[in-house]
Amino acid sequence: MLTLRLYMLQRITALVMAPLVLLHLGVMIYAIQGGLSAEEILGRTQGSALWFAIYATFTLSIAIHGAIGLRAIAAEWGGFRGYGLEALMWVTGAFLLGLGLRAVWAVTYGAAP
Amino acid sequence: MTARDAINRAHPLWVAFIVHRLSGLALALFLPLHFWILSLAMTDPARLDGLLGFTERGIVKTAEFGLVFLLAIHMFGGLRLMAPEFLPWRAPHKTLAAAAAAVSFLLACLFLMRAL
Amino acid sequence: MPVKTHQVTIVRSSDAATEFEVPAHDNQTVLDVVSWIQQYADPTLSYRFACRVGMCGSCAMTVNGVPRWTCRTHISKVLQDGAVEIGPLRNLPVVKDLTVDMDPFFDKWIAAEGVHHESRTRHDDIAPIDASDPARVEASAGIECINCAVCYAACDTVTANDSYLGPAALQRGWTLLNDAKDAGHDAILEAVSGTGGCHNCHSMGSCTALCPNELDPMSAIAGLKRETAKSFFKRRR
Amino acid sequence: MTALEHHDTDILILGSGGAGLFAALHAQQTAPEGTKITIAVKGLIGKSGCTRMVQGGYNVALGGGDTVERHFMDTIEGGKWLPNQDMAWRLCEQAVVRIRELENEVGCFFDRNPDGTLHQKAFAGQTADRTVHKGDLTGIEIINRLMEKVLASGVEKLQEHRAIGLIPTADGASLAGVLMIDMRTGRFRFVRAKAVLMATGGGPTMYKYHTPSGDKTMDGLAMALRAGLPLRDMEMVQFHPTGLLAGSHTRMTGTVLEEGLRGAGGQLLNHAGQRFMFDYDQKGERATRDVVSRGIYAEMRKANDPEQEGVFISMSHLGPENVRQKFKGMVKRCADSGFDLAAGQVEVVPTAHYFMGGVVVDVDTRTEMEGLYVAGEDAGGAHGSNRLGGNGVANSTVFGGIAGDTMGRDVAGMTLRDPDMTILQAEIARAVYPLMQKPDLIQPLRQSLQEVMWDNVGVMRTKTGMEQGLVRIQKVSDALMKVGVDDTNLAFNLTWHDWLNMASLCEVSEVIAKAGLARENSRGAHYREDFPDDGGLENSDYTVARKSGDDLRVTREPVAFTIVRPGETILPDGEPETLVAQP
Ligand SMILES: Cc1cc2nc3c(=O)[nH]c(=O)nc-3n(C[C@H](O)[C@H](O)[C@H](O)COP(=O)(O)OP(=O)(O)OC[C@H]3O[C@@H](n4cnc5c(N)ncnc54)[C@H](O)[C@@H]3O)c2cc1C
Ligand code: HEM
Ligand code: SF4
Ligand code: F3S
Ligand code: FES
Repeated sequence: MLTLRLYMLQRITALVMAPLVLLHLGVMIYAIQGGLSAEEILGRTQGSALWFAIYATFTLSIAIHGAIGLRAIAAEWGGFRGYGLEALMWVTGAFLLGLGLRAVWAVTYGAAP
Repeated sequence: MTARDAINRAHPLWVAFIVHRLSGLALALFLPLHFWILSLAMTDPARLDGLLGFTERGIVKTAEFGLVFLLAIHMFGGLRLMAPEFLPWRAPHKTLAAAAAAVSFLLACLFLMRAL
Repeated sequence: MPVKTHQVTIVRSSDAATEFEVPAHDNQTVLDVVSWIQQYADPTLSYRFACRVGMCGSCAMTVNGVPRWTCRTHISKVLQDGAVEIGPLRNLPVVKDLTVDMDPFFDKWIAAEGVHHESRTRHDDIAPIDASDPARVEASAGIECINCAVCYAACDTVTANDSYLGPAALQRGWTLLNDAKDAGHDAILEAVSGTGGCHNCHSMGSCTALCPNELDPMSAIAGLKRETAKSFFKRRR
Repeated sequence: MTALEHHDTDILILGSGGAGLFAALHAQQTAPEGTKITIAVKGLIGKSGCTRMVQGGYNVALGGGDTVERHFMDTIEGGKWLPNQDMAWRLCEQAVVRIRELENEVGCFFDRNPDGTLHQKAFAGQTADRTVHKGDLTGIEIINRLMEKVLASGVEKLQEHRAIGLIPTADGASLAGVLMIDMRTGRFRFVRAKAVLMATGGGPTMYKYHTPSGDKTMDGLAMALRAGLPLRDMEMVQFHPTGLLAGSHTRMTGTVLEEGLRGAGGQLLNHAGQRFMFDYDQKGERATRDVVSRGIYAEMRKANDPEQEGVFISMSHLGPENVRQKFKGMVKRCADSGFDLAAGQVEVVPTAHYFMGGVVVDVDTRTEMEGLYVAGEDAGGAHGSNRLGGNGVANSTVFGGIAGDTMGRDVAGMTLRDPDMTILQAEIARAVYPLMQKPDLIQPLRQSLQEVMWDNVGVMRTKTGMEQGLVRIQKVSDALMKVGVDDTNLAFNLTWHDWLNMASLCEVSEVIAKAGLARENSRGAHYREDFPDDGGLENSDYTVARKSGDDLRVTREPVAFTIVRPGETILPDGEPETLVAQP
């Protein structure tokens, strides 16, 4: 049930995410050596406007991309149509965005010291 | 559609589609969890540490290997999908699909090796 | 009397017999097997064919789960342990037994603007066209489609999404979009960008893998996605 | 079971081949606003019939030295001076418009020369490179594009509706409507219309080997015969020399191996593995269809080998790779059926291909019955005794368009008429007759009829043979009347339709044999071993068959040389005999 607009949004967000995923994976592969710790993660991200910007963009993209993706699956495999389908997309989008931004905030500015 | 019908009809690109869809679905389901864990940094740093400590354990490592693999395969799968959509040539789809799978697998292995 | 037989299961819409033993022959297509059953074993069996040589596209059925032209499929190609199961084409309403109503398929063909948009009349000369021009090559790639709906039956997106126009109709749109004589550029892009449009295609590739004519609707659809994407930015300036 | 549904329309078109679809488009262009147009067809719109199966192409004189006059002369000479010259002229002249219409308005794309102009080639029997084509799948391109136009135009569709009877008005002067069976439900439907085009496409499928599509069984001509209309040239059945021979149990048998194979140098080999065509004609395998068909038939008769009936076509000396490349579609088709055309040999046999005979019409497709128009392969006259390759689809599209125009104009002054109820009831009774008999197999009867026609009224004919044929046809008809069809479920009941097909084929077979007996000379497709001469071109006459009650009568009418007389030409002085480069 994709129209041109949703399709474009999904592709654009995918393209935005591609380098971010690589970055993210790179950091993970680098960081994972010797195990992960909260301290280590936070040490990298805390208070960094750059990390905030990167991860906020990432999160926004995920929310849009994921919601549109789930919409397609819900329509094709779940038989959703009409308002139910629209509602589902918006709710999942909002949920992903909310949870995601909260996490980004947590590791940048919001962490408990 | 019976399982036999699906098997008779299956072919590499169709499998690539299923893998892409399932990996996307799995990512969408996993991410909220991932986000929640990271938010613990704000609310309960000790628990975050505890959970991250799990990475030392086999299952968690395998699970993470799986997730990286999912992300990688979904991304390369997605890129290989978009290539013929945005580039003006008749793409060697099967080769692209195979390459995407291979690169993802490599990446995930790298991740695993580093994690060990 | 030939001694060898095939075990044939027919997926019926009526509650008539479904299992048949059909005498085997050297030169025998799936259509011949179906015809034999109707002519000699069960006179009520319904199926459709016309040309018998892969030109009309009216004999497609599901053979062991796979959509195929039955008139051009040698029975030996589909037998599994001497048995075969034949049913109606997927994704279209069954009329009776092995015949389906192809109207939805053609309605979508027209809905995709799969019809020539005139730019000249019978009083004009025929346009000189360079057959090796890249756009013409692209148009010619899908032109031999016989609208058999095999690709339509193969596509799981069609199964899952009743408004999806499907590979054959979209391929026709792409062909026309590349046809220098066709004046329907905008109408086609509009038609393939709606709810059932090309953006629903997940590049599963079953259409291309199973098209008996070796056409490539998947790439045609990718072409439509590309052109609509371009128009998306243009329209937004 | 015999419930009858009624339906009204203004213009009713039977058949969706080149003739039917073009008629639908043209009728829309000429008919007054609001005219209701309906297409009824035995199969699916655009997917049934033979126009779709056209391989070689479409004859049209488009300059480069070629002229309408030259096309006309080839058509007359090819038809051995039997064509209705006004129709043949119309055909050649209008083909020029029709091809532009096909390209410019309908959206067909035909193969091009490197300079972008239409590519044209020459079929055997033509004196110019004239045949426009789309690879060797010309019919698919023409019908697909026409079908799209018609589907998009919003005409009313009655698909899988089989016409079974032309029902006149009580005074018998005009046509009231057409009785049909809605095949999907098995119900009868009577459709009244002001104007009806019959374009059901003939189709000589009463022969053991035949090329036309499975839905064509001469229904139109059988209906016309029962309606008392005159049919001309009914003895003229064209055989294509190379039909695939693969056994009686497969529908592939009889399907065409394309003409181009012989043109490219394909060799025909007899049972002894020897080439034989040069024994019959100096052009060898490249001779015209009728000559090659007779050559093959003669060889088959000589060998009289039940194990190996046909002869072989062999291409491998041209290099299998080369053949595979040049005849990709044909090689693949053979391979799908288990034959290796490129490297091996494929058994072939002459196969009934086209029916030159048909309803007598005027140049505007009108018949002697008001309200009934006939075009395409159902109409007689344009080809005489032989149809040139490429003139078939030109004929159906040209006259289909003319029929549409004519009906569109005529319909303004016409009203709906009421049927003769006794005839309507009689036609229904005819169709339900088998449902009251004890069910039995029909296919063996079809095979008997096909044997009879092949043996006695086929490629080469004699008086005794055809008389024997008539007796045998009668036997099959009688047997058919004793075979019933199970009536428990009439929805999409193919076996019932097989019976009705047989009824049409038997009726028309008798006419073919009688017309064949009436022509005591040999012209084009009609070859009498007992009268091998052409009987003098100046004295050309054509046969007209007509039925009244059970009485079938064949008369002979002189051909009117309205444009050119035998021995003359309308080409300017000094024109070369042929413009085709000789190999
Ligand atoms: C294999 C093959 C190759 C050919 N190649 C060439 C070629 O290269 N060049 C050329 O010029 N010609 C060729 N011909 C001949 C050409 O196809 C025909 O002359 C021409 O297409 C006939 O057109 P039509 O419209 O009269 O009939 P068709 O196209 O045959 O259409 C007849 C229509 O009538 C319908 N019909 C039949 N009975 C009934 C009924 N009872 N009620 C309702 N509808 C009915 C059928 O379903 C069909 O839709 C070829 C023919 C064949 C078989
Ligand atoms: C760089 C990263 C990514 C790329 C390049 C990418 C690309 C794509 C593309 C092209 C599609 C469309 C597939 C189709 O139409 O069939 C898609 C679908 C989808 N994506 Fe992503 N994606 C990425 C990351 C993600 C992430 C992080 C998620 C998690 C939320 C996600 C979830 C989904 C889902 C659920 C679908 C729908 C699957 C379907 O319709 O079959 N993707 N992705
Ligand atoms: S694209 Fe191929 S499979 Fe699909 S309708 Fe056309 S010929 Fe049939
Ligand atoms: S199978 Fe269906 S999903 Fe697209 S590539 Fe073909 S149309
Ligand atoms: S019968 Fe025409 S494609 Fe098979």
